[in-house]
Amino acid sequence: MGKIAIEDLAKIQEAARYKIALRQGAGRVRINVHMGTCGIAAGARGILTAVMKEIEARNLHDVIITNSGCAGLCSQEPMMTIEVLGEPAPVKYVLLTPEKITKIIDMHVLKGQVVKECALALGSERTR
Amino acid sequence: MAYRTYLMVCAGTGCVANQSMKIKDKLESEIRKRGLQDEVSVVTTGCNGFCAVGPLMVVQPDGIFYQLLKETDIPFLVEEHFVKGRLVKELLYTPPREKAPIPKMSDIPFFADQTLIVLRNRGLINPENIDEYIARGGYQALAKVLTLMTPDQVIQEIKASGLRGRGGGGFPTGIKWETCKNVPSDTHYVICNADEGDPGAFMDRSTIESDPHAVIEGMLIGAYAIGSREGYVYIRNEYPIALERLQVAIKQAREYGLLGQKIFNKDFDFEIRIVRGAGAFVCGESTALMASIEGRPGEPRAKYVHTVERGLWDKPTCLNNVETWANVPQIIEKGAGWFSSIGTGDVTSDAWGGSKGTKVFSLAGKVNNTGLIEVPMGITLRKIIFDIGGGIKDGKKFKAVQTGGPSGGFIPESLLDLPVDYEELTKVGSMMGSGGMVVADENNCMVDMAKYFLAFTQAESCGKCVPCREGTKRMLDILEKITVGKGTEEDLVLLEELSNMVVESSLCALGGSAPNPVLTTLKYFREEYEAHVKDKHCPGHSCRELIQYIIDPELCLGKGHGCHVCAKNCPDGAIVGETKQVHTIDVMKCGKCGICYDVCKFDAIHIE
Amino acid sequence: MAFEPKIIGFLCNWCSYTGADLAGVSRIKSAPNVRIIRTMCSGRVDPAFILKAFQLGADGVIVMGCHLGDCHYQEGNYKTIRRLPFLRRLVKGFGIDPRRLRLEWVSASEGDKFALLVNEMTEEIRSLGPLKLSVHHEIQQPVAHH
Amino acid sequence: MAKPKLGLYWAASCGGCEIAVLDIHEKILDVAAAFDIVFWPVALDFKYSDVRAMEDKSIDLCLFNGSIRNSENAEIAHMMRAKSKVLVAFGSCALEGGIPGLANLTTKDAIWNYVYKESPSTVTKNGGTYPQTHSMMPEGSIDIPEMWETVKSLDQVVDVDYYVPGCPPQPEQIWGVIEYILSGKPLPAKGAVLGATDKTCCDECLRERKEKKLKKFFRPFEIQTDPNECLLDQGIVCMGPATRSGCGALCTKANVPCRGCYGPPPNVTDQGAKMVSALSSIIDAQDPQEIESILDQIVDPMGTFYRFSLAHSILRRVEKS
Amino acid sequence: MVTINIDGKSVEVLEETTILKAAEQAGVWIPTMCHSEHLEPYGVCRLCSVEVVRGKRSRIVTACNFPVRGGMTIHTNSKKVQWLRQVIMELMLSRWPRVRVVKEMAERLAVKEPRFPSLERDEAEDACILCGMCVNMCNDVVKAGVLGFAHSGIKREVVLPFDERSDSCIVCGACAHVCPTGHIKVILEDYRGKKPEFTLGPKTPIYVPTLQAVPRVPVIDAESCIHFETGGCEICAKVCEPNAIDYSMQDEIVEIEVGQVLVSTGFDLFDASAMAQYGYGRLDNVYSSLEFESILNSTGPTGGKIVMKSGKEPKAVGIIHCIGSRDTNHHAYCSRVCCMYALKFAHLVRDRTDAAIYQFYIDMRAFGKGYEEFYNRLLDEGVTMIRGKAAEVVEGCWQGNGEPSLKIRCEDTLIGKFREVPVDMVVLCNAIEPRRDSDAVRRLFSISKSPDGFFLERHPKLDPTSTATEGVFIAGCAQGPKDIPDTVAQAGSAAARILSVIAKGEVEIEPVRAMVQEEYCSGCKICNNLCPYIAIEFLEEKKVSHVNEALCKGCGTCVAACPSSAMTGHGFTDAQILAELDGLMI
Repeated sequence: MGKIAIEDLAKIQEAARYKIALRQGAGRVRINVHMGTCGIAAGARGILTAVMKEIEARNLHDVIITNSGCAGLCSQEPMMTIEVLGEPAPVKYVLLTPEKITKIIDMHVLKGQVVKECALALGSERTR
Repeated sequence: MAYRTYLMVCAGTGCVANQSMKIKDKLESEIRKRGLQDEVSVVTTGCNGFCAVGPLMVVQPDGIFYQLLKETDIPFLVEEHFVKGRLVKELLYTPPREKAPIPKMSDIPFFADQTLIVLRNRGLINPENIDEYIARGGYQALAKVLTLMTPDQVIQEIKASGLRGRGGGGFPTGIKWETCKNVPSDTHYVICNADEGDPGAFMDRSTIESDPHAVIEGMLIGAYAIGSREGYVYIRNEYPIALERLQVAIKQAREYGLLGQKIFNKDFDFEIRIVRGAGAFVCGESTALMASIEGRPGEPRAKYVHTVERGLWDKPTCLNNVETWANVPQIIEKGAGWFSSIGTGDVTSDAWGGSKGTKVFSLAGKVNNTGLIEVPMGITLRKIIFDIGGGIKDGKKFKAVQTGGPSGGFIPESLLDLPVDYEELTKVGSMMGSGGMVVADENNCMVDMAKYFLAFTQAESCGKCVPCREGTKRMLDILEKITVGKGTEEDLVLLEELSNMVVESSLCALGGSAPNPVLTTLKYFREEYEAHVKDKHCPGHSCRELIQYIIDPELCLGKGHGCHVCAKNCPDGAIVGETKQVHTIDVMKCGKCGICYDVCKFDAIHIE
Repeated sequence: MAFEPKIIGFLCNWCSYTGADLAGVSRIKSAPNVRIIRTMCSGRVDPAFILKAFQLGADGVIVMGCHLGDCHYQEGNYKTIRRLPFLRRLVKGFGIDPRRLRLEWVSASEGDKFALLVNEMTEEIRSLGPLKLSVHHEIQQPVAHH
Repeated sequence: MAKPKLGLYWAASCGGCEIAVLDIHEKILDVAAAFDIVFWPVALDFKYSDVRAMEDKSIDLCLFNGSIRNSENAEIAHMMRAKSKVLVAFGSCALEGGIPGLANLTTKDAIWNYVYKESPSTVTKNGGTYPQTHSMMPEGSIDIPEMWETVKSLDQVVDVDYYVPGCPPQPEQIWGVIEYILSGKPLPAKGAVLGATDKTCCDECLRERKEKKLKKFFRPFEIQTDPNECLLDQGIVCMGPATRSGCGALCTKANVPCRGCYGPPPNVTDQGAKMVSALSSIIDAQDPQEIESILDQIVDPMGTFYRFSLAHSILRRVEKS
Repeated sequence: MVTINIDGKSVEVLEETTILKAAEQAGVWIPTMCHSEHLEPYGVCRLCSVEVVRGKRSRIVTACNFPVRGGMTIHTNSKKVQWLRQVIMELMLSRWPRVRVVKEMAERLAVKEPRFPSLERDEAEDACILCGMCVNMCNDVVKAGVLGFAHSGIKREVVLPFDERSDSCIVCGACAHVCPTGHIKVILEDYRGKKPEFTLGPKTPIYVPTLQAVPRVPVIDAESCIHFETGGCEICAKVCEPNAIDYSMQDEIVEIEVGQVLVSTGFDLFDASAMAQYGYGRLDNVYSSLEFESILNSTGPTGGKIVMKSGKEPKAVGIIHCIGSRDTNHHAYCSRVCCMYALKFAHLVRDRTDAAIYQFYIDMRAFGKGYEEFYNRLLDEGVTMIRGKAAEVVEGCWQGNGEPSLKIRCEDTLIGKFREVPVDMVVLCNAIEPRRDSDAVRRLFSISKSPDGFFLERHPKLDPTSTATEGVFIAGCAQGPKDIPDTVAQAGSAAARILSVIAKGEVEIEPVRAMVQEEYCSGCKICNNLCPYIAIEFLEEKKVSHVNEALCKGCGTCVAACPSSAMTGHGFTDAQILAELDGLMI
C-alpha cells in the first residue's frame, strides 16, 4: 500500500478491527463448541469449521467462537452453546450438523430467535 | 481469514531472553500438527510488563493468562486448551501467599490496578505491523492535528493537559514546545531521548518494543507543533530488539507516507533519523546527547542558554523522553481534559502545580511481581509495592524503596503512603527520575546500596568538572572505608559535606543528582551508618567485612545431625567438625563467601 | 718565383680585426699573403663566401672571431663554431684539403697571436701548394637566376 | 598563319620530364592543336637530319631537358640553340645538372672501372673492356658519343633563354608555362625562371613550424614523425627552406622531407652551402666534440645538400687528386 | 545595557556579558582556575561559583559563563559560596598538592590542608590539573585539533592522538603558553652559535619591523603565524579596533614598461661559517659585520647597547679584517670598505663600553678623504692594532667568572711573535661578494660578468656605469665592492646617463641592421631564436619573420643563416661581400 491519505486510515482500521476487537475480548455473541474427546469424535470439529465459515461469510465482527471441554451429554454430541449479551441465559444446541448451523446462525445470532427444534435447553449447569 | 483465537505471546526482551521465541515456534508447530492453523493465530507482542513471570502468553479473546511457560508444556497446553477447550491450571498465575490461580488476565492484581495510556497497545498488537497500530486508532491523532488544529492549538492542548517531562526533570512539555517554537530559526530539531542509561530502568525499552508507532506519532505531532522538519531518536545500542522494531516501524511509516514529504498531502514534511548511543550514561543528559549526535564526545555544557533556544548544531531543539512523546497521541485523541483528570494537583493556573497522567515504573528489587507498571500519578508507594508488586519476596520485611535510578533517593517505610508525583518525591529528597523503582528489604544494607549507586554514577561521570570528577571519587573512597569497617565519625560529616558540595556546584544533572542516594540514606538510615562506624556491624548483613557466619548448634545437630555438607563446600576450609557432631566456623579463616549459608538445608547457619 | 699563396681572412670587427690593427700598430712583422675582409661578426661569414673564395682561386681561407663569451653580440661566435666544422665536411667532400680552411679566436689584445697565425697559415698553404680546381677553367660565371 | 613550331629533346635524362609533359592529360591535344611539333625524338620518330635541314631559329619553342653528359648531348644542345628562337632548360637536370650531376662526385675512370669491371653483375672475359668511341665492326665502323669527365648543366654549354625547374616540373606548372606562351603575352626577361615562385618550399608546406633547437638529426625511417609538425623541427634534414617553391610541397605532404629538386631560391647561388649555414645555426650545442658528434649523424652531406644542384654549385665537381 | 548588583555595588553592563566580566568591571575578584581571556569560558573548575538571586530563587552558577540579565543580585562571597570554593579547593589540593597555581589559590581561599587523602595524588609540581585550556586553545583558537581528552571520569587525561607526536601539530606553543602549571613544554632548538637576533627577535609573528620602518605599521610573518597554518586564531584581528588586518592580502607582481634599467642589486655578505676556524655559527658571541651593525643600531634588537648574547657587556672585543677577502681560497679581491667600518666599530665600542679593543689587520687601507686622520685618532684612543691575519678563534675561560669567553690566536708580524688574545666578543669583517642570484639577473638583462663575478661595465675607466647592452646601467656594489661615497658618485653618473637619453627623446640605433625581404621569406622560422637580442619576431598573420630595428645590433648572424637569403644586412649584404671577394682575388 503506497502513500496513504487520511481516509485510508479508516479503511485500514475497518479491515483490522475484527482482529483487534477479538483480542480485546469484546464481542456480542459467544458460540462455544463443546469438544471433549467424544465431542470431537462425534464431529464437533466439523461443526466448528462450519460455524467459522458462516461467521466469515456474513462478515460478522462481534461473534466470539471458542471451544470448551465436554458438556457431559455424550448422547447429544456434537453440541454447542450460544450466549448472547443481554439474553437471560445461554442456549445449548444438540445433535448438530453443518446444515443446521447455517439456520441457527441466521435465526439466533442475527435475528435473536432461538431455533427450538435444535435446542436442547436454556440456561447452564449451576456450579457451586 | 478470520481466526477465532489469538495467542498473544510476549516478545519483550525479558521474555525473549527466556526463550519466548522458541515457545512461539513450538506453539505454531503444535497448532499446525493439529490442523488448527486456520483457526488459531499466534501473534508476538511487545512486553506485557509482568517480567517476573515471563515467558508469558495471553489467549484472546478469552483473556487467559499463562505464565512461566516452558517449551515442554506447549504440546499439552495446545491439546488441552485449544483442542479440548480446558484451561491448564498449573500454568495459570497464582498470586503469592494464595492458592487459587487467577485465569483471567484482567483479574490479576498486577494488571488490574494499572491504568494504561502509554502502554495501552502492549500485548494487543504486533509492534511490527503498522496496520494493527492503525486498527487501534493509530495516527488518528496526527490526522486530527494536521487537518483541524494549528500548531498553537496543539501546544495549548498539551499545556492544558498538564503533561510534564517523563525523563526525570518533569519540565512542563507544553511550555518547552512553546519556547522552542517561538525561537526564530530556519531549522528546529525534535529529539527523542531513548538513552535510558539508568541501571534497572527499562520503561523506554518496553514502550518502543511494544508500540514504536506511538512514539513516532508523538514526534510527528510535536514536530508539527514546533515547526520542525527533522527528528532524531537517540537510542541505546544495547537495545537491539527495540532498535530493530523502531527501524521497522519507521520504514513502514515512511512507506505509508507518514514520514517524509507532504505527510497526508499536507504542507508538512518530517524525517526521523536514528542515532545509536555508545553506552555512556552521561549521554542521557540533553546537552551531552546533542554533542554525541553532532559527533563530538558526549560531554554536557552549561545549560544557562536552554537547549530549546540553542541546542543541536546551535539550532532550537526540543528534547523529550520516549514516554513523554508516547503520551502525546492519546492527549490529542482523547483531549487535554481526559488526561488532566488523571493524576494530582491543578495545572490550570501553575504549570508546575500538578503531576498529570500516568507514569511507567520499572518495579524491581525484593518485590514479588517485578515488571513494568503504568500507574496514575498520585498512587501511593504502598499500593505499588504491595498491591501491584505483590509484597516483599519470601515474606521479608520492607526496608526502603529507591526511585529515580542512581540519581534518585531512598524512601523509608515511614513514607510508604507518600503519593507518587514530582513534587512529593523531590520533597523527600528523591526524584521521579526515569521511573526506576528498586525495593530493598531487611537484608539490604543501605550503605552498600548507596555505595552501589554512587559507584555507578562515579564511573559514568564524564570527568569534565572538578566537583563531580573528584567529589564523587572521594565520596566513594569514604563509603569504601565505611563498608570495610574503617569509617570514622568525621567521615560521615565529611561525606555529607562533600555530597552537598557536589550537588550544588556540579556542571550537569549527573553530578547534581549522584549524591542523592547517599544523602537520603544518611537522612533516613543514619543509624545504619552509625552501626557500621561504631559497632563495625552491618544491619543488612551484606557488608562482607562486617558480617559473621555462625552455626546454630541445635539446628545443626538437632535437625541436620551434623550432615557435614557445609564443611565439604567451604572453599576456605573454615568449618570444623565431623559428621554427626556440631560444626563450628573458624572466624579467622572464614572468607564470608556465604556458600555454607546457601547449602545448609536446615537453615542452621545465621549471619550476625 | 716561389708560390705565393693567396689566403682570404674573414675577421670580426670587434676582436680579430682590432687585434690585427693592434699587430699593425705595434709594428709586428707578418706575411702579406692574407687578404682581409671585415665583417661585423664572425657569425656573418656565410659558408657560400668561403666556397666562392676557393672558386675564385684562393689557396686558403681563415676565419677569425672573438673568444667564446667575448663576442660583442654575445652569441655570434657560437654560430661560427658550428658552421665551420660543417663546412669543413663539405670542403673535404669537394676534395679540398681541410687544412686550407682554419677557424681561430683572436681577441682585441692578441696582436701577436694574429701575426703568428698569418705566418703559420702562409707556410702551411705554401707547403700544400696551389689549389687547382677544374672550375677555375670554367670562365663563365654561373648565371644568377632571379 | 602557320602554327608555331615546338621542339622537345632529352639529353642525359631519365625521360621523367617528357612524361610530365604528357601528364597534362587531355590538354596535350590543345598543345598538338596549337603547335606543330617538329622534333620530339622520345615520342615520335624524328631524325637529327630533319632538324639540321631546318633554317636557324625556325623552331619557335624548344623544351630541352636532361644534363649534358657526353659529346652527343653537347652537339644537339648547340644544334637546338641554333635552330630555336626560345630555348628552355626544362627540368632540374637541364637547369642544374640534377641526379646525373652527382657523377661529378667521382671520376669517369672510377665509374667505368666499377661498371665494366668490378660490379658483381658484370661478366668480363679478358679483364673487361671499356667502350670505345670508335670501333670497327665487320659491318662497318660505329661511332658512339664520348662520355665527359664532368656533367654540365645546359646553360654551362649554351645560352639558355628560360628555365623551368623541377624533377620533374609539375604538370600544372608546365601547362602554366605553355598557356603563357600561347597567350602571346610578352615574354619575361631572358634568364627568368618559370613554373615556380620566388619563395621557398616552406611557404607551401602545411606543417606548423615551432622553435628550432636540435640536439639530434634523424633519417626519415628512424622516427615516427608528427604529421602536423615541421620535419626539420623533428630533426629530419629537409631541404625545404633552401629550395624554391612551386611543387606545392608535394613531398612533405607525403611525410617525406624535401630533397631540393626545384633548385635554390632566387637569391641563393649555392644550395648546399646555404643549407649548411642554416642547419648549423639551429644545432643546440657549444662544445666542439658534441658538435662533431651531432654532425656525424648526417651520413652523406654532399649527397644530401647537392642532390640536384651539384653540377651548378659554386665548385661544380669534386677534385680527385 | 543592564544594571545588576554585585556584592552591594550596582554595575551597568551590556546584556549577555558574563558575571565574571561584570565583576571585573565592578572591581570584584572572583577566583578562576580554568579561564583564559583567549578562550570561550569552559566552566569546569567551578571555583568561580557565585550565588545569584533573581526574584525569590537563588542558585549557584559559575560566574565565568553565566549571562547577566536585568535585576540580578550576585553574591560573590556569601558563606555558601566560600564553603563551596573551599571544598573544591580541598579536592584539588588533595590531588595536586605541589602545583604552584593550586597552592597559591588555596592560600588565597584560606584552605590549609585537605581533610581527606586522594588516591590519585600527584606530587609533581607541573602536574596537569585537567583545566582543558590547552585542548580548547588547540581546537577552537589554533584550530590544529591535536590535543584532546581521553577516557572519562577520574581517568580523564589530556592526550595526543594515539599518544604519538602528531604531524598536524604546528609547534605554535599556544598550549604551553596557556597551560597554568607548565605541564606542556615546547622543545626548542639549540641556539648555540645562533645570532642574537634569533633569540632577541620579535616574540610574536605580528611585529613592527623597526621603529624607523616606513610606513611604521606591524607586519605579519606568514611562516610563523597560526592563521596561515590552520586558518584559526585571528586574535590580532579581534583586538584591532580599526580592524585594519586583512589576511587575504597577497604579494603582487606589477609589470612596468621602461626604456632603461639601472641594475643596482647590491652585494651579499660572505658567509663566514665557510671559514670554520673563526667559529662563526658555532661559537656564541662571534658576529659578522652586519650583525654587529644591527647590535649597534639603536632600533636593533639590543637597542644600540653592545651586549653579548648573555646580555652582559663584553670586557674585550676583537675585530678581525679580511674574512674571505684577499684570500685565494675565497675572494682574491679586496672588499675595500672593511678597514674603515672596522675602525668605526672600534670607535663606537670605545665610546659605548670600556672594553679593550683589538684589531687584526693585514694592511690598513684608509684611502679615502679624512680616512687616515680617523685612523690616527683611533690609535690615540687606545685601540690595539695587531698587524697579522687572525688564524683562529677558540673557546677559552678567561675572567674566571664562569662566562665562557673566546681567544683569538694570531701571529703579530710586527713583533714576529704568536699571540693569544682573550676576548669576549669577536666581530668578523666579511668580504663583499656578488649576490647569489647575480647570474640569473645578468641573464635577465643580458649583461656579462667580470672574472670576480660582479657585473661587467662597458669600460672600466671610460664608461663604468653603462653595460654592453644598450639602455642597461649598473651602479654600486653590483659592479664591484665600493663604499658609500663611491657608490653615490657612480649612482649619480648612471642617473645622469639615463636622464640624458630621456632628455634626447629618441634613441640612436645602429646603422648596420638586418631586414627581412618579405617577398622572399617563407616563414621557416630558422632565424627566430638565433637572435640574442630577441629582435626577430614572427608575424602570425603574414606568416613571415620581421626584425625589430630598435633591438637589432646588426651582427648579421641571421643573414648568414637564412636559407632563402630573404634576410639581408644593410652595409654587409651578400653582394657587397662577394664583390669584396672579387676585388681581392684579382
